[in-house]
Amino acid sequence: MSENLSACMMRMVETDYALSDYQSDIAPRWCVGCGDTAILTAMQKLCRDEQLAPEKTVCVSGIGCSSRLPHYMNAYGFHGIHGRALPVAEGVKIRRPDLDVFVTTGDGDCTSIGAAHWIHAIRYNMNMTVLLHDNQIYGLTKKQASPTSPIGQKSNTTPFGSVLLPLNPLTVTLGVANVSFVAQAVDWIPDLLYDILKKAFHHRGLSFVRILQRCPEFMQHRFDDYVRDPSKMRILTHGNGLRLSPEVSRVYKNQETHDPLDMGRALAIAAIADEIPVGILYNDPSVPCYDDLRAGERPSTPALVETVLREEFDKVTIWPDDAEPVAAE
Amino acid sequence: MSENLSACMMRMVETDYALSDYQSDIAPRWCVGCGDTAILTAMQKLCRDEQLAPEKTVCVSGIGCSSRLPHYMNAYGFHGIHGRALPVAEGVKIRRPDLDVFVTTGDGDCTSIGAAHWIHAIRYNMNMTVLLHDNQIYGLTKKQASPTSPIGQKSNTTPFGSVLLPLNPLTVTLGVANVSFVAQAVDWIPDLLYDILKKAFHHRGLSFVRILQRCPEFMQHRFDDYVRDPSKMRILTHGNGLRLSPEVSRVYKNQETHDPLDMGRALAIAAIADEIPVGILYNDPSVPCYDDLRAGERPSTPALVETVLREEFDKVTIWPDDAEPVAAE
Amino acid sequence: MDNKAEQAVIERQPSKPRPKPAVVLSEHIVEIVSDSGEGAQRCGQSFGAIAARSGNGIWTVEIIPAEIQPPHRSVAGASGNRVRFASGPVTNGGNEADLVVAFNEQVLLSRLHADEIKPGGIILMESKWRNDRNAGIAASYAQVVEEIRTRGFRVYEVPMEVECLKLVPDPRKGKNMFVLGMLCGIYSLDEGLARAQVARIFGKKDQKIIDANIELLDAGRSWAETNLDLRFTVPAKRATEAQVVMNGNTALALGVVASGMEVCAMYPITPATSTSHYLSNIFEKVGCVVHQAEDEIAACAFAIGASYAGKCAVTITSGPGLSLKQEALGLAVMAEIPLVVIDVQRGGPSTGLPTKVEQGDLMAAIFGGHGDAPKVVMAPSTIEDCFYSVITARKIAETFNMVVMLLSDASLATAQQPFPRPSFREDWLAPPVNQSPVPEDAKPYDWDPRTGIATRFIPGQPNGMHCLTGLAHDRDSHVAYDPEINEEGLLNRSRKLAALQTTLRLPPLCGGDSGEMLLIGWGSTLGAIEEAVGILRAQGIAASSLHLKFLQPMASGIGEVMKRFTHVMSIENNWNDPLSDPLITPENRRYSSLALLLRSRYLVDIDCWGNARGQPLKPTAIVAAVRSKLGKE
Amino acid sequence: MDNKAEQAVIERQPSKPRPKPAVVLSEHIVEIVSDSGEGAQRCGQSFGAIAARSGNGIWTVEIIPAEIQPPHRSVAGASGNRVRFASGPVTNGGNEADLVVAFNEQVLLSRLHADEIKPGGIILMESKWRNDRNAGIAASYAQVVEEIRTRGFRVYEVPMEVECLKLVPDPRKGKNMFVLGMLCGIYSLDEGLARAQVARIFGKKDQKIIDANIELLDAGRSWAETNLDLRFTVPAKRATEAQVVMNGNTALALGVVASGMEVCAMYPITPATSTSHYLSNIFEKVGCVVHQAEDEIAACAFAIGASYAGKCAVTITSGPGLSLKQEALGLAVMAEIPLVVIDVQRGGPSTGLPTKVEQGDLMAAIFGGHGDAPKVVMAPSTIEDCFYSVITARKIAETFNMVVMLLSDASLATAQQPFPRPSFREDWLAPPVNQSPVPEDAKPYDWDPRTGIATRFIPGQPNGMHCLTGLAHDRDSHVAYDPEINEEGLLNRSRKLAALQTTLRLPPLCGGDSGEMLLIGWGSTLGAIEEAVGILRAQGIAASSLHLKFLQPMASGIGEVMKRFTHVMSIENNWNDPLSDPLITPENRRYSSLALLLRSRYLVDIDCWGNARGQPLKPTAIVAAVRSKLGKE
Ligand SMILES: Cc1ncc(C[n+]2csc(CCOP(=O)(O)OP(=O)(O)O)c2C)c(N)n1
Ligand SMILES: Cc1ncc(C[n+]2csc(CCOP(=O)(O)OP(=O)(O)O)c2C)c(N)n1
Ligand code: SF4
Ligand code: SF4
Ligand SMILES: [Mg+2]
Ligand SMILES: [Mg+2]
Repeated sequence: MSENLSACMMRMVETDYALSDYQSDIAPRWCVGCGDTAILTAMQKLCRDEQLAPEKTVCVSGIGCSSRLPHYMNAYGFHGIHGRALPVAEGVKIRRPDLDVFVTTGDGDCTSIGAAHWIHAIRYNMNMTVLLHDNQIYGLTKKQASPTSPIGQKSNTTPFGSVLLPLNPLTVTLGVANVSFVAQAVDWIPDLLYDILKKAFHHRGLSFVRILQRCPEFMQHRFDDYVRDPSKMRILTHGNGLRLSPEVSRVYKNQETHDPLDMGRALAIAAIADEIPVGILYNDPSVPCYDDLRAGERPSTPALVETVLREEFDKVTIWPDDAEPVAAE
Repeated sequence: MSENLSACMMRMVETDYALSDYQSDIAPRWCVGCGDTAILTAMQKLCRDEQLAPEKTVCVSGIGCSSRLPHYMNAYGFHGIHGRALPVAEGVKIRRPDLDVFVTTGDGDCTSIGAAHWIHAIRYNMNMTVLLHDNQIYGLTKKQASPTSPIGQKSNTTPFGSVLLPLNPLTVTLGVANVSFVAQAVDWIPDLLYDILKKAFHHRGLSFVRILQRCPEFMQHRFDDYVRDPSKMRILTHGNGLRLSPEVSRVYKNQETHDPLDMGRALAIAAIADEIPVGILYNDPSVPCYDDLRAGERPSTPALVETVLREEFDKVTIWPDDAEPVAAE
Repeated sequence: MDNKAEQAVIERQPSKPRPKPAVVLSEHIVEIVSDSGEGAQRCGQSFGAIAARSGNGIWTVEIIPAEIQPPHRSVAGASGNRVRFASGPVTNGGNEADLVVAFNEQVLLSRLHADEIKPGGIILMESKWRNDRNAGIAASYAQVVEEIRTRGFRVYEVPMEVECLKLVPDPRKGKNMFVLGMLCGIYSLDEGLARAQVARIFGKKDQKIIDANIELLDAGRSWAETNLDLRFTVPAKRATEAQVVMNGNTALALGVVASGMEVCAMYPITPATSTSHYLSNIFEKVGCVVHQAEDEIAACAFAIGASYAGKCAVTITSGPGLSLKQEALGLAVMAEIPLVVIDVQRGGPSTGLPTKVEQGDLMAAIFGGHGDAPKVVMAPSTIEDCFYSVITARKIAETFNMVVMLLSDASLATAQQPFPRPSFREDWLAPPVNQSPVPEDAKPYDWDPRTGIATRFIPGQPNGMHCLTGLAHDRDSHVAYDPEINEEGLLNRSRKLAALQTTLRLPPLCGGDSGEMLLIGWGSTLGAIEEAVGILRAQGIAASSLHLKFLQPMASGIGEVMKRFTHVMSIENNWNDPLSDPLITPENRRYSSLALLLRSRYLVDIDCWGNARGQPLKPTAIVAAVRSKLGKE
Repeated sequence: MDNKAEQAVIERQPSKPRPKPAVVLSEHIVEIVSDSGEGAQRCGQSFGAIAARSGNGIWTVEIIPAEIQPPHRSVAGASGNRVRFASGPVTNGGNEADLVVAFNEQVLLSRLHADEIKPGGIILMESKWRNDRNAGIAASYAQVVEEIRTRGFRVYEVPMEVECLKLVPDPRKGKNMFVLGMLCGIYSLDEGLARAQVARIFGKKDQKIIDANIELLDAGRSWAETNLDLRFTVPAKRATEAQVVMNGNTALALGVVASGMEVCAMYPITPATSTSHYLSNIFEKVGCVVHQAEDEIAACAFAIGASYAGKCAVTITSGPGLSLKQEALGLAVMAEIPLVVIDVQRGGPSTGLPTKVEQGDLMAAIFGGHGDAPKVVMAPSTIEDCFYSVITARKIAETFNMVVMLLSDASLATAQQPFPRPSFREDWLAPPVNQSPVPEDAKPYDWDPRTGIATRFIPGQPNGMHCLTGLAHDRDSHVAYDPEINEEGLLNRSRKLAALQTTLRLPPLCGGDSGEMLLIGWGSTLGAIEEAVGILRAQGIAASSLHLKFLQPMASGIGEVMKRFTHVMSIENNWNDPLSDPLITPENRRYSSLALLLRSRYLVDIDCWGNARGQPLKPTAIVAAVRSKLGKE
């Protein structure tokens, strides 16, 4: 602990990044009141508090309002194509353990076009922090229903209301083998959002954080009831999970002590329909990470390449004198 | 009941299809001992017993050994492209409620390249029967690990053994909103396979049946322990679910009475690792089907089209005399 | 629309004396630009509608901000409309604007930067910024006004909000109606029509709102008549037939309905999506379904499934979606499943310019899939064409069991233009799904040895059971790897294109039958090219143009036409390497798509001109390119 | 390999008297075909290896059954190997086979149907079927033998199993070694080398197995020497340099290792996958990783991510996978991320002919994505080329920050050919990832105004922070929709192709510098085309050939070369419409891919010949096509 602290102190002394060091020179282009802003702020605070070197931080996204986030971070950003943020992030990480990788993805980006990658990213459990900005609508393309849209949601493609129950990203994620960290946050409780992101960041493996995000442009009033009535938020606490500040605890009295290793209860919490659970649903730090498993014993060097090529060529070489060299030449 | 029976009798009298009526003129090209054969047989028996008109039966598949099944059925077959069997089947069904649609898909086809479609097919809950031939390997392309391959599985792409825990198709499926029918069968207990398929067929909605399927070519001995030792199979029974014949009951003594509406227990059963649960894990007949919800109130007719076009044109018409007709002309 | 409200408005029409005589113009281009959300779009659309109802030819172009929620007062945030209206028909957005109304100086700058305003043109500016409390804003405004005056524009400062405040508490909201009134005054448009239009806009709201907006409208008109020395009239002639006014995406959606297709499977993407939006509103009424799939691949597969089951289907997308569908399209080609694919092109590559126009997908439409996958590729070139092309596409798809791609683009998507109101014909629709028994000895791929066409069997048809496959297959649809069988399949699939080709007729030339310069184009550039031809001919240059509707196969006779011209040049809204670049040589130059195709087919040294700047091509730019090519700059 | 075992074998070599003198041949083509699982593949490969080790030039071709588990004794199930071996180097699989060993008459029929056996050729048949208990089988066998005798083939019936039964209990298992011995006897191949080969095959098994197989080998040889009047020798000359023998997919895999790429992301697909299989076995040893992704799109995105992070990556696929990757490839083009894409082409469209050759993906490689997405496209034409091309591709990708597509095919994939053993050079490898600080004022897209190349910033480089995007962007990588900025990006991305183009040299012609006929090809057809040129020239026809390695951009000078020939024709293993078809006219004909590209670029009336029959083109077929074109049939 004290060792960690001093290491941390050293880094702080060395670099001492301020919040503004994580703000790019582009002003965010989100609508007034958009929940993405709070998420961006929480991320920047996290980077500052963790004193992450901007050049070692990579934010990967797909396409959508939320996926614009990397443009507003002073870090390496990869604003890719719709639905493919996760495989890109996996590629970034696979041979660059030195980089901290964040993934920002929308509900359409992640659970619709990107659904296969989402399932498999959970299973790979690579070391990265995934933020699902779930505004339950397609924002950027101007209001089409997403898989997480509430039933009856009117939109441009469902003018008479969407007909299906919404997909629950939490229950699906919890059903995937190797799932190691699943949490839920909301954009309108910034303290908890921050705390959850921090836990997610410190988790080794893929931390999946679904963030209920307000979209005043297309989903006005969607979360008003919850914003107004703190008792509709069920806060999950635990010694190994979130620990609430007295202020938060005072406002959000609907609390449940939940052991993040209890998968059964996590599934039950994930399925709660009338309240919004906030906190860490599941956290198993023992699940192995694909990037560790595939790290390889040794780094690639020219000498290694030469040796392996020689070995392989040896197997198929016809030597001029038919005297195959027994040992390496 | 008796009405049903007499309707059924009538159909039998009218058509009276024999097993051979569901066999195409192409001899199956699977390896000796391949579990796909048992699945084909069960399907053909089901068709015979249900006296399905071959011309009203459509078998849709993707690509893989298992996906060859439609070629061997005397029915309409759609052997499409890798991973896309489900959306094709949805398209077939959306305006053809008169067709019985079966989907045959492999573990790679369904849970790897097709994973997004799988998740969403469960959510759409369209009226069709989905058979996941899970041999835990890529058969057709000659032995690459699939998402469901056991950990440590050696294959051509994992020569040192696969490193991840296998994906469990059952837990993922159960986590998807609108899931309505989930069962597991094994190719080596044909009676149960048949019974489960029958239940699946009679379920209104998407019935998802994962079938553990032996691939002697590339996964020799994978299920030997289970085939040899019936006690390793946990058979799920229930008044509303499977009812076992005395013969089956005698051999498979490891039974559990499981209410298919109990999602919590279904999830727990799905997660069992040391035994193979066989039977209906979940069955909620009340979940609405997308094809019903989108059926439309009336069929498309030329008159309807004409009316709607007129209405739409009326909104944007500039009449020569500026006298917009108030009623239809 | 509430007809009662509209009626009431027309009755209340006061009988003011007509203002002094106006300058008569044959056409004018008006732009209204504001921040996103200030209503310039609606103002422009309404102005266009009033002009159209007056009997003017119109073409409206949306000015779309690049961002969802761009910052206020930003160059990137300019939102609005261009209205080109004329005495005769209008076929494109034209050249630079003659008159611009700008709600702030930043959005004006966006139009200036893009060279969209005619030198010496008229600019009407909201003047409130001059006294803005924020000194920076006030200075910026003053500086821009100063600068554009110096550059020779005729600037009028209009106290829009000040005037509106006299009537409504929130002037930002009513401003656009004030401007509409102002424009109606300037262009002498009929007051009754203008008020009826306002009533139409707010038809669903209560009468108070309508009244308030009509007051604003009237105020704008009076203000203009009192304070501006601008009085124009663009004489109009009411069409003798009923006309409909809509944009290209609406026309496509109505075309889908009219074609008798029953299933549309899509995934949202700009600029295609508004077609599906429109369709979603009406398709269920005719018993049909718009399915928003989980992604473009699923959408394509879904449409294929529906079409396989006898309900010909359409999938609608834009560039990135087209790329994703390539594999599934190959299946439809191989298995010979009819399918209509609408691609509303946008700027590429990758995510590119989502809201901007480009004709960048022609090669991907023809050559995008692996292996030999012949598809029919057509392109509508007017709004009317968007409507009818879908009907044709469905017919070709089902006659030839082929994939038919329809290439529209972001320009057609949002442009509005009147065209004769179509009158419904039952033969537009697909026949009912064939469920009759298949003859005993028939085969699912009984390719006609001449045309390559086979009669497909549809699920439900007794005796027709077979297994369709994307693998090489014989006439029984059995998987087969024999060289002959593979070749037979390839030949028959390719033959169908040739069979269709023999039925195509070359569109008539615009201009003369021979001459100095032949321009060849396709798709949305029709109007601009033909207008350029007109200008060139007026300038004494023997230019003509040929506009292709079918890009694959192409009607025969193009070679013959080309021979009659000294020069041939394709005009396309897509990329070509500039020969002016030091590294670009005639040998390594990358040509525009159609130019490449025609060069290969006819071995004629066809040049190409055009660009991929996210904007429609302008007639004058085409004229300049032709003159430069002919050395007559 | 167990060297001890091999040693032992060589010592036990008996010194029999040499058989009577053999007919000297310059080359022969031998095929061994059996049911899948009967070992003909191994027999053929071993025969090829022995010939190669003797110093013969060889080219082996796998005969792959169409189905995973085809029925026994079926035409579709023929599995085996063709070995073409010669005194000099061999560059392709050649024409018809001179000698075929068939394990049953059905697999023989498959070769006869495909016209793969020379008229009058030698056929060695397993004779056991003549007396099969199943009368149908016996009759079928007798009938086929009768028929082929009548057709003039020289048929020898060989009691293979009967002879093997004398030595082993399960003759089906040992038969292939018996046949190998027989062939070594017929072709006078060295006994020692043959035995060493057997020892090599079974090196990991115990000595008993090796001994048993050597007995079978010897038995085969004796049987042939005693019972057959066939004695040939194809004189061999041992190479003076070390040679390696491998197939194209192995060469690609070793090329990936040698290129210094550290990440290969793939999804299994035939015929590409065996490259990844080979790589999976060795890549971890050099600290690298093969990632089997959930699908092709993820594989491509994963490779893009890795490459973005500084570890240049490769993604390997075949046709359907290429189609799926199109959207992601567009992103790499737009964002200028280096990427190597290997496409091992197979028969298309759709699932098509998964195991068979076709050069069907050239157009999709060049034009597949929406919008203007310039990529480099190259094609290896020999096994050796497969190895070195990957190294070149990686270098180009990283020098130009471009996508480089490498088009191999199913023919190269499984063909084996010796080539000089490469000696490792450190400069093949990628330099270490640059992590040095970026200069303060540098921009992530600081396009060089001449070449279009920018120095990219890699995560970890201080000061280099920026957000990469697939949207149109300026030099700062900021999203921008201005016409100028979009044009600037398009120009610079296109310029890079021109810059690369200026560095390319045209490969030397094969044949003469001018003449009657110039053949132009690309990829795996090199050997067949050059052989055809040799034959034509020997026949007095002034034919030459040019074989392109770079398909986009193309080296300059092709036009100059073409001018020196009366006729130009592309030879491609892909589809073109036959002019003989009643509906096909010169105007609607669909040309082979390279022909289309060259016609467009050079406006020369280039004809094309070739087909998409799932088989490599044969030299004699090319000869015939040329003669026909010249009216010299
Ligand atoms: C391949 C592809 N398909 C579709 C689109 C259009 N598109 C852009 S963002 C988006 C969905 C946005 O919704 P979501 O992911 O929920 O993000 P949000 O905007 O709500 O943050 C879509 C469909 C695209 N850019 N690329
Ligand atoms: C787009 C595409 N990618 C890859 C392939 C190659 N491929 C064919 S089947 C298959 C996987 C087969 O495994 P599975 O789905 O488990 O079916 P099985 O053969 O085991 O029944 C693959 C990768 C393909 N045909 N198309
Ligand atoms: S549309 Fe919604 S999600 Fe997008 S920026 Fe606006 S508020 Fe945010
Ligand atoms: S490879 Fe496996 S799955 Fe495929 S046919 Fe053979 S046994 Fe069945
Ligand atoms: Mg969203
Ligand atoms: Mg499988």
